[in-house]
Amino acid sequence: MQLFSKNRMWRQHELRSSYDVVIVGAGVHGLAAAYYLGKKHGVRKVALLDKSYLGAGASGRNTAILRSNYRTPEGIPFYDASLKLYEGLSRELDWNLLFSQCGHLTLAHSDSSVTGLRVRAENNQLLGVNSRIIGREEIGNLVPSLNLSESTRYPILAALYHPPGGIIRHDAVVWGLARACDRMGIEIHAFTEVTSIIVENHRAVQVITNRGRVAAGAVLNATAGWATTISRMAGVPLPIVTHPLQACVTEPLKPFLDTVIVSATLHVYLSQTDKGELVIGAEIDPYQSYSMKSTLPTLEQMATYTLELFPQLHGMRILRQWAGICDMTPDFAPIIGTSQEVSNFYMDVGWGTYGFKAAPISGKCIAELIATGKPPGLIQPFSPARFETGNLVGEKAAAAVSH
Amino acid sequence: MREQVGLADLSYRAKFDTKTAPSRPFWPLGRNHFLIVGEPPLSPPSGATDVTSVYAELLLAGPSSTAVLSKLTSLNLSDAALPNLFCAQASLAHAHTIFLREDIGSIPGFRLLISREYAESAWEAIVHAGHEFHLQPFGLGALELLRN
Amino acid sequence: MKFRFHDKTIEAQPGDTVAAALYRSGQRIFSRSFKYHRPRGLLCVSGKCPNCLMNVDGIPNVRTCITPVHEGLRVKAQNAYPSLETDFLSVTQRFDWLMPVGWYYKTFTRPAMWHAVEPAIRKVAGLGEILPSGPREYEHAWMHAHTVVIGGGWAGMQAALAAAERGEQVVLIDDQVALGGQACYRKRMGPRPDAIIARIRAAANIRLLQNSYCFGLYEGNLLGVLQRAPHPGASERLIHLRAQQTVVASGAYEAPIVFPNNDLVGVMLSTGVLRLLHLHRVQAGKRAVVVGKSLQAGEVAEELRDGGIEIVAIVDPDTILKATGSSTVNGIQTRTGHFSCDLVVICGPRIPDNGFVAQAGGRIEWSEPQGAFLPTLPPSNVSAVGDASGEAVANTIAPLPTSKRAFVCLCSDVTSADLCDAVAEGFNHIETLKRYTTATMGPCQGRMCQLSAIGVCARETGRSIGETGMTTSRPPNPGVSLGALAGPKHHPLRRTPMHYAHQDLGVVWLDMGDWQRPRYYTDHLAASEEERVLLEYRAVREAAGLIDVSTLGKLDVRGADSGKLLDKVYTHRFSDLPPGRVRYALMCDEGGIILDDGTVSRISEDRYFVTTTSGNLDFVQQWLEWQICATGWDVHITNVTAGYGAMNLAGPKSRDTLRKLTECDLSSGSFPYMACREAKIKGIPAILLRIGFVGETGWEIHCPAESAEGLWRAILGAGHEFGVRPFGVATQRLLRLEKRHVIVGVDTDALTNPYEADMAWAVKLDKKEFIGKTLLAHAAKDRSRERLVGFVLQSPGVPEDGAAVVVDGQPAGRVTSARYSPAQLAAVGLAWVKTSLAQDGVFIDLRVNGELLKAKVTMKPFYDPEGVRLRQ
Amino acid sequence: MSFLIPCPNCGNRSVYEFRFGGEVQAPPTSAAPPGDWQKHRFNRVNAAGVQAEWWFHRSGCRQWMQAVRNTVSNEVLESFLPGDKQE
Repeated sequence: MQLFSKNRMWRQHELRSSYDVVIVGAGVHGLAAAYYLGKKHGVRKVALLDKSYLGAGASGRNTAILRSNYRTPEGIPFYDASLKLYEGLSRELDWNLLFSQCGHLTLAHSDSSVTGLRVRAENNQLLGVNSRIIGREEIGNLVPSLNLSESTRYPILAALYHPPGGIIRHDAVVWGLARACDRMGIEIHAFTEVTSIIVENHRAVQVITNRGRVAAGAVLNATAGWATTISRMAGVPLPIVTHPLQACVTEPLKPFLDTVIVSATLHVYLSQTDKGELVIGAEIDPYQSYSMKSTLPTLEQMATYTLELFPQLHGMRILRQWAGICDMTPDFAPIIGTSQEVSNFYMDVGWGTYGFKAAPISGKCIAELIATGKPPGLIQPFSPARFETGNLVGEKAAAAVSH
Repeated sequence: MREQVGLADLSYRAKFDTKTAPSRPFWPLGRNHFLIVGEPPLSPPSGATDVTSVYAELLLAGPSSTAVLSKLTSLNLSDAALPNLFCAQASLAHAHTIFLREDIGSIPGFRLLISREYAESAWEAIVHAGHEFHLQPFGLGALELLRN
Repeated sequence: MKFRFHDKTIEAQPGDTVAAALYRSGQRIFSRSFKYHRPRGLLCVSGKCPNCLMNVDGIPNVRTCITPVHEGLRVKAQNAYPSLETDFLSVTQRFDWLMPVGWYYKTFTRPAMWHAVEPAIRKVAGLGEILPSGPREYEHAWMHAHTVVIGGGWAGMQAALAAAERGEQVVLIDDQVALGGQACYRKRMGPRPDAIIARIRAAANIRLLQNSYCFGLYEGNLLGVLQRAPHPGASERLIHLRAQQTVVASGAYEAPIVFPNNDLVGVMLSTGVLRLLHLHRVQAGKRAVVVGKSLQAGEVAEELRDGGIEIVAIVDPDTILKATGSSTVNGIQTRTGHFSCDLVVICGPRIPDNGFVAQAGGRIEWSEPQGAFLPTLPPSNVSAVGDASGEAVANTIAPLPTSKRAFVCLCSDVTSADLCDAVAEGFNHIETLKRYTTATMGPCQGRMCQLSAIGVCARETGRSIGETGMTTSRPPNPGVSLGALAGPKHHPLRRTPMHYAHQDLGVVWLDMGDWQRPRYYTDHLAASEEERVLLEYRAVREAAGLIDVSTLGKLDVRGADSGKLLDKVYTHRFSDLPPGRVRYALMCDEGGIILDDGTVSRISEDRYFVTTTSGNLDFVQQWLEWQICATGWDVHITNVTAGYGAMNLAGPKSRDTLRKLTECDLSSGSFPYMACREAKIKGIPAILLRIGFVGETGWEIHCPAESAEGLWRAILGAGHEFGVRPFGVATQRLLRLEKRHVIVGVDTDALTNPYEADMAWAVKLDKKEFIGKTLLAHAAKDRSRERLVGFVLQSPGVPEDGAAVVVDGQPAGRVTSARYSPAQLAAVGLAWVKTSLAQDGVFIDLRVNGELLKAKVTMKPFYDPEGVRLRQ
Repeated sequence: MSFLIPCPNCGNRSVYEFRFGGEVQAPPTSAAPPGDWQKHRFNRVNAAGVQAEWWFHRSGCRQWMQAVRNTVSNEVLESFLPGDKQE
């Protein structure tokens, strides 16, 4: 029984001279791509390169919220497919990802945000995603601890309720996928930093790392925060600006909040972990930066908005605050596909603040693209070509908070 | 006020905003941006915009005025950073404010120009922050007394 | 002084903390551990470990060992049922074999099973509970200093005095009850440095922040400081302290030693025992075993003997086998024998508290001779002194025996065996080890466990401690309350000059950002929103209505290049606008996306008056300033929004009403539609714009803010005989919708261009150059995307804003605004549809309450399509 | 209240007082084809290192300025009003 086994999750390897596929970035996206390459397409001569320890980047820094109640006809089926893959992943990996489908509530504090939520509810329902607008009474039943007073500065008017949404243990996803990849013979190389990519005749032929150079049949950029840096090595420009995103966690409390709460007006999202800690997330920092230092004003904002929703928490202490860096695209939608300039350079980047939710489906789709050369329909709207025509995806029109 | 701190509404005073340095006393707000404030009637320099109605003017004066303000703004209000007759702009209780340091004799004084629609909200915030220092509102009469 | 501990009354002495008073009253168990519910007693007595967390006055997880007692305090234990002494859940420790490290990842991998057990796990996890508590006041403050010294011990005081003597403004932060650091509770170190304390207090340029702790050193040398009880009216104050130089003098704290049963009640850190003894005059036990290396342990033993505690033995950590006892310690088993005692005093490694240096970007490296992580390359504006820098720190790292009862992390019950197992599974990097085992992630923030966890990781991986390295130091540390971070509840409110006139009339407010606007008027009568809106609607269409539009952004634009600038930023042409005329103004970005709209009036040859939407004023002003800055043009923009009260009088009787108050000729002949004039109304100087957002004859009147309320009342008075009424935003939204007037941000979004919004008339592509021209010219030809159309619903009902347009069961657009139109006697609205459907007379399906209803597309206004009324 | 930007008018102020205007880039000429404008609109260097940027001092003097900043360390090397630099 695995409970009592002490088997190694993944092994260390020497870097080989060539791989069929070299994946830059061993976070959830790179791991998922490798997993599906191996599992669905039998491509196992794959190396995952990461400049730090496993899960050091956005995969271990996000607030682990899963949902599929997006706004656009492009976004909804994509995230819905992702959520469904997540639902089966604990079993598939034989590793409990602690996915708790506790429900997801997006609160509206103004008429215009109610309208925005209604657009989402309508499109969700038409596309078969369980999500609906609920009133104050039902909100009160779901979250009795929430401040539903009408005399606050921003009273809660309604909410978008999405029962299948919830939280998952983000690190467990990384470790579970890594173990599965390792068992298929896929190599994970931590502390292996890519320093340049050699392109010849519009093909990426070699990847140079701090541990030596490797030849590659295909290269996948699956980084977050460093997508422009890696793509630039292959001569591929990107419409991305990198911003920090911060979150914090309180000391453990007995359970008082069993759903995920997002407030679009107050730019804050909260959930309580099984350990009892309250995890609070903020909007992205308002300026470009690669710094992962947390800031006091953002912490104060998170506290202010949390207390608007749960004033009784005023004495709770924040234990940790951290930042990750997010690659923001102009339309708040990812860039998935083959680069225009380099034929075997693939991208699974530009995930902004919502990449974790999409890891399994984008891994699956990008694996299919790499293995077959054909992009699955689900990712076609997210191709890099859309920035040449200006045919952007409409997710940006949804509220500013995208968790 | 002489011992603690007081707050007055002097919004009636005339204010003009101009791009060219005027010949009379002014407060410099930035490169090519100047403010004239004074007792009405005040004739506007040519090309200036009358902003009398745009800004409310509150006067916070007294030995504790810096302590009160430091609960509401991140601006450095120390004598070294903002000496008498110097000005600065910053947020005060979340509203953009022009701070004019104008001491009354030896009593520190700050004239606060706040966009009119925020003024009531800012007044309330200052009074709240001033409780600890026994802040008192005062009128023009008291100001006259103080000057003499 | 007395306070309540559950149903007991506890006597406290002056200067007592809650924990000291409880200890004196005989309480020994202070908490139950997180996972196994093992009894835990006092350990550090300095607010650093997780052992004394209780609920105090409703607030959970309070460190009772540093919480001063005040009369009437209510204290309760947490995470123990039914009591601290008997906790049913302590049986879990018998099943610890079922819960090896990471057990939850390896079990319940079937979603249905996990779903079933998760609620039970949630219930037993967690620590404190929130209980009702009285209101608390939290404050914010900002401070600036040349030099900030963190820590009021010997080194900190020296540093503060030295800086003060250099003439610098100094702030000294100390979290203890008295200055002097260790000297306050280590009597053998010598007397309290009273002379230096007196000099600190006397120095004019040293500001002392006592009972305050620094919780983070942020970028730009910003220190987050929490001051407890700053004055009687506030419980906590968060100080944003900006320093030029920061001196970290936060000393060193003691950490436990790892051996089996090292968490028993009665096993305490030596500093904890001494603090109890000297700060609170409480003997932690009668017969003590001191565990430590000879010199250090000898000193502690001497000091305890001075305090009347019998020393049974001094034991070298290398020889310890385990502590004995069931819940409370009763002895120490060593290789040489068993020593009975009721107190075990641990002389643990002293950890330099230099996380702030790391937070500031300094490098922290392991020093083998000192047995500590020390700052090596602090940034130029941060330095460490005293014990924080490693001075006088010389640790010998005790062995870390692998045992299922040797606790490394007290917060989450992680043992040394757990850590070894995790490393064997591949979690061999300190960061992954931390995440997998949760060691260092509990309420102690790693203080008690980090060094031991690193030690185990190093040994198991065959690396040195230095190679293994530390986890990242992150603020806030110590933790800080949400209340203190949020600060005083202060929401700025923007009030229009007519605010109190509305209130007098009876009003339901609408929040628009910080602004408050009348949604509709109630006349103090209870009636539904629909009824009130209809009343106001009829007044405007049949007589006249008056609405407060003071929230419109207003910019005064002057200077030689004003026309040139407006031509560049708006899609229409303004340089040729004659004085006395108004033009609609649409602003796009370089991609041709609509940013804002408003009006531009030319008041005189050299002065334009520009209005923007209420929410976009700041953005528009910044956009204009940006163009000026980039071009160097001669334009002076003044935001005069607050300077003008603005109201719109509209309706067939508006001219009759206004005529009573002004000498200005209001006839269409001399004051036509889209003209502007400066005139006096009731003696008040005003700017009048003849425009028609709601589709009737009307004037938008701007007057000095201080006169606006008077003018508002005067117009309503003059119009009384004609049936003039005030109307609110809800009515305005209906009136404009009948005219198909678009509201930027409501009917458009971040992807909308003017062609899609059916506003091609507002774009002058023949203009030489303006922002967005190239891509707008491109968009003018591209009809592949969506269009904004009007619709009339063909059956009863009103679609809600946001309802879907459906084609073949798929989402194919959305309704942006819809209302019941008295003019059409049906619901009308605006909706985004595929371009192919954007033709008069086409039928579309709308989803109304889950049902599909037919609506007819129209590209013309629903009311007065030819625009006759507003020109009358 | 995080890192500081030296405002030429107001002195050192917290970055949170400013609005970030993005990296400084030259627009295409008005005659440039739509493709160039789309690239200008979307593509960014997004430098992980030193870059020139626009900032607007929202809570202070309310003027636009440029700053040269290291986006990894957030260190601001220089800041100026564009008019001053040209002289």
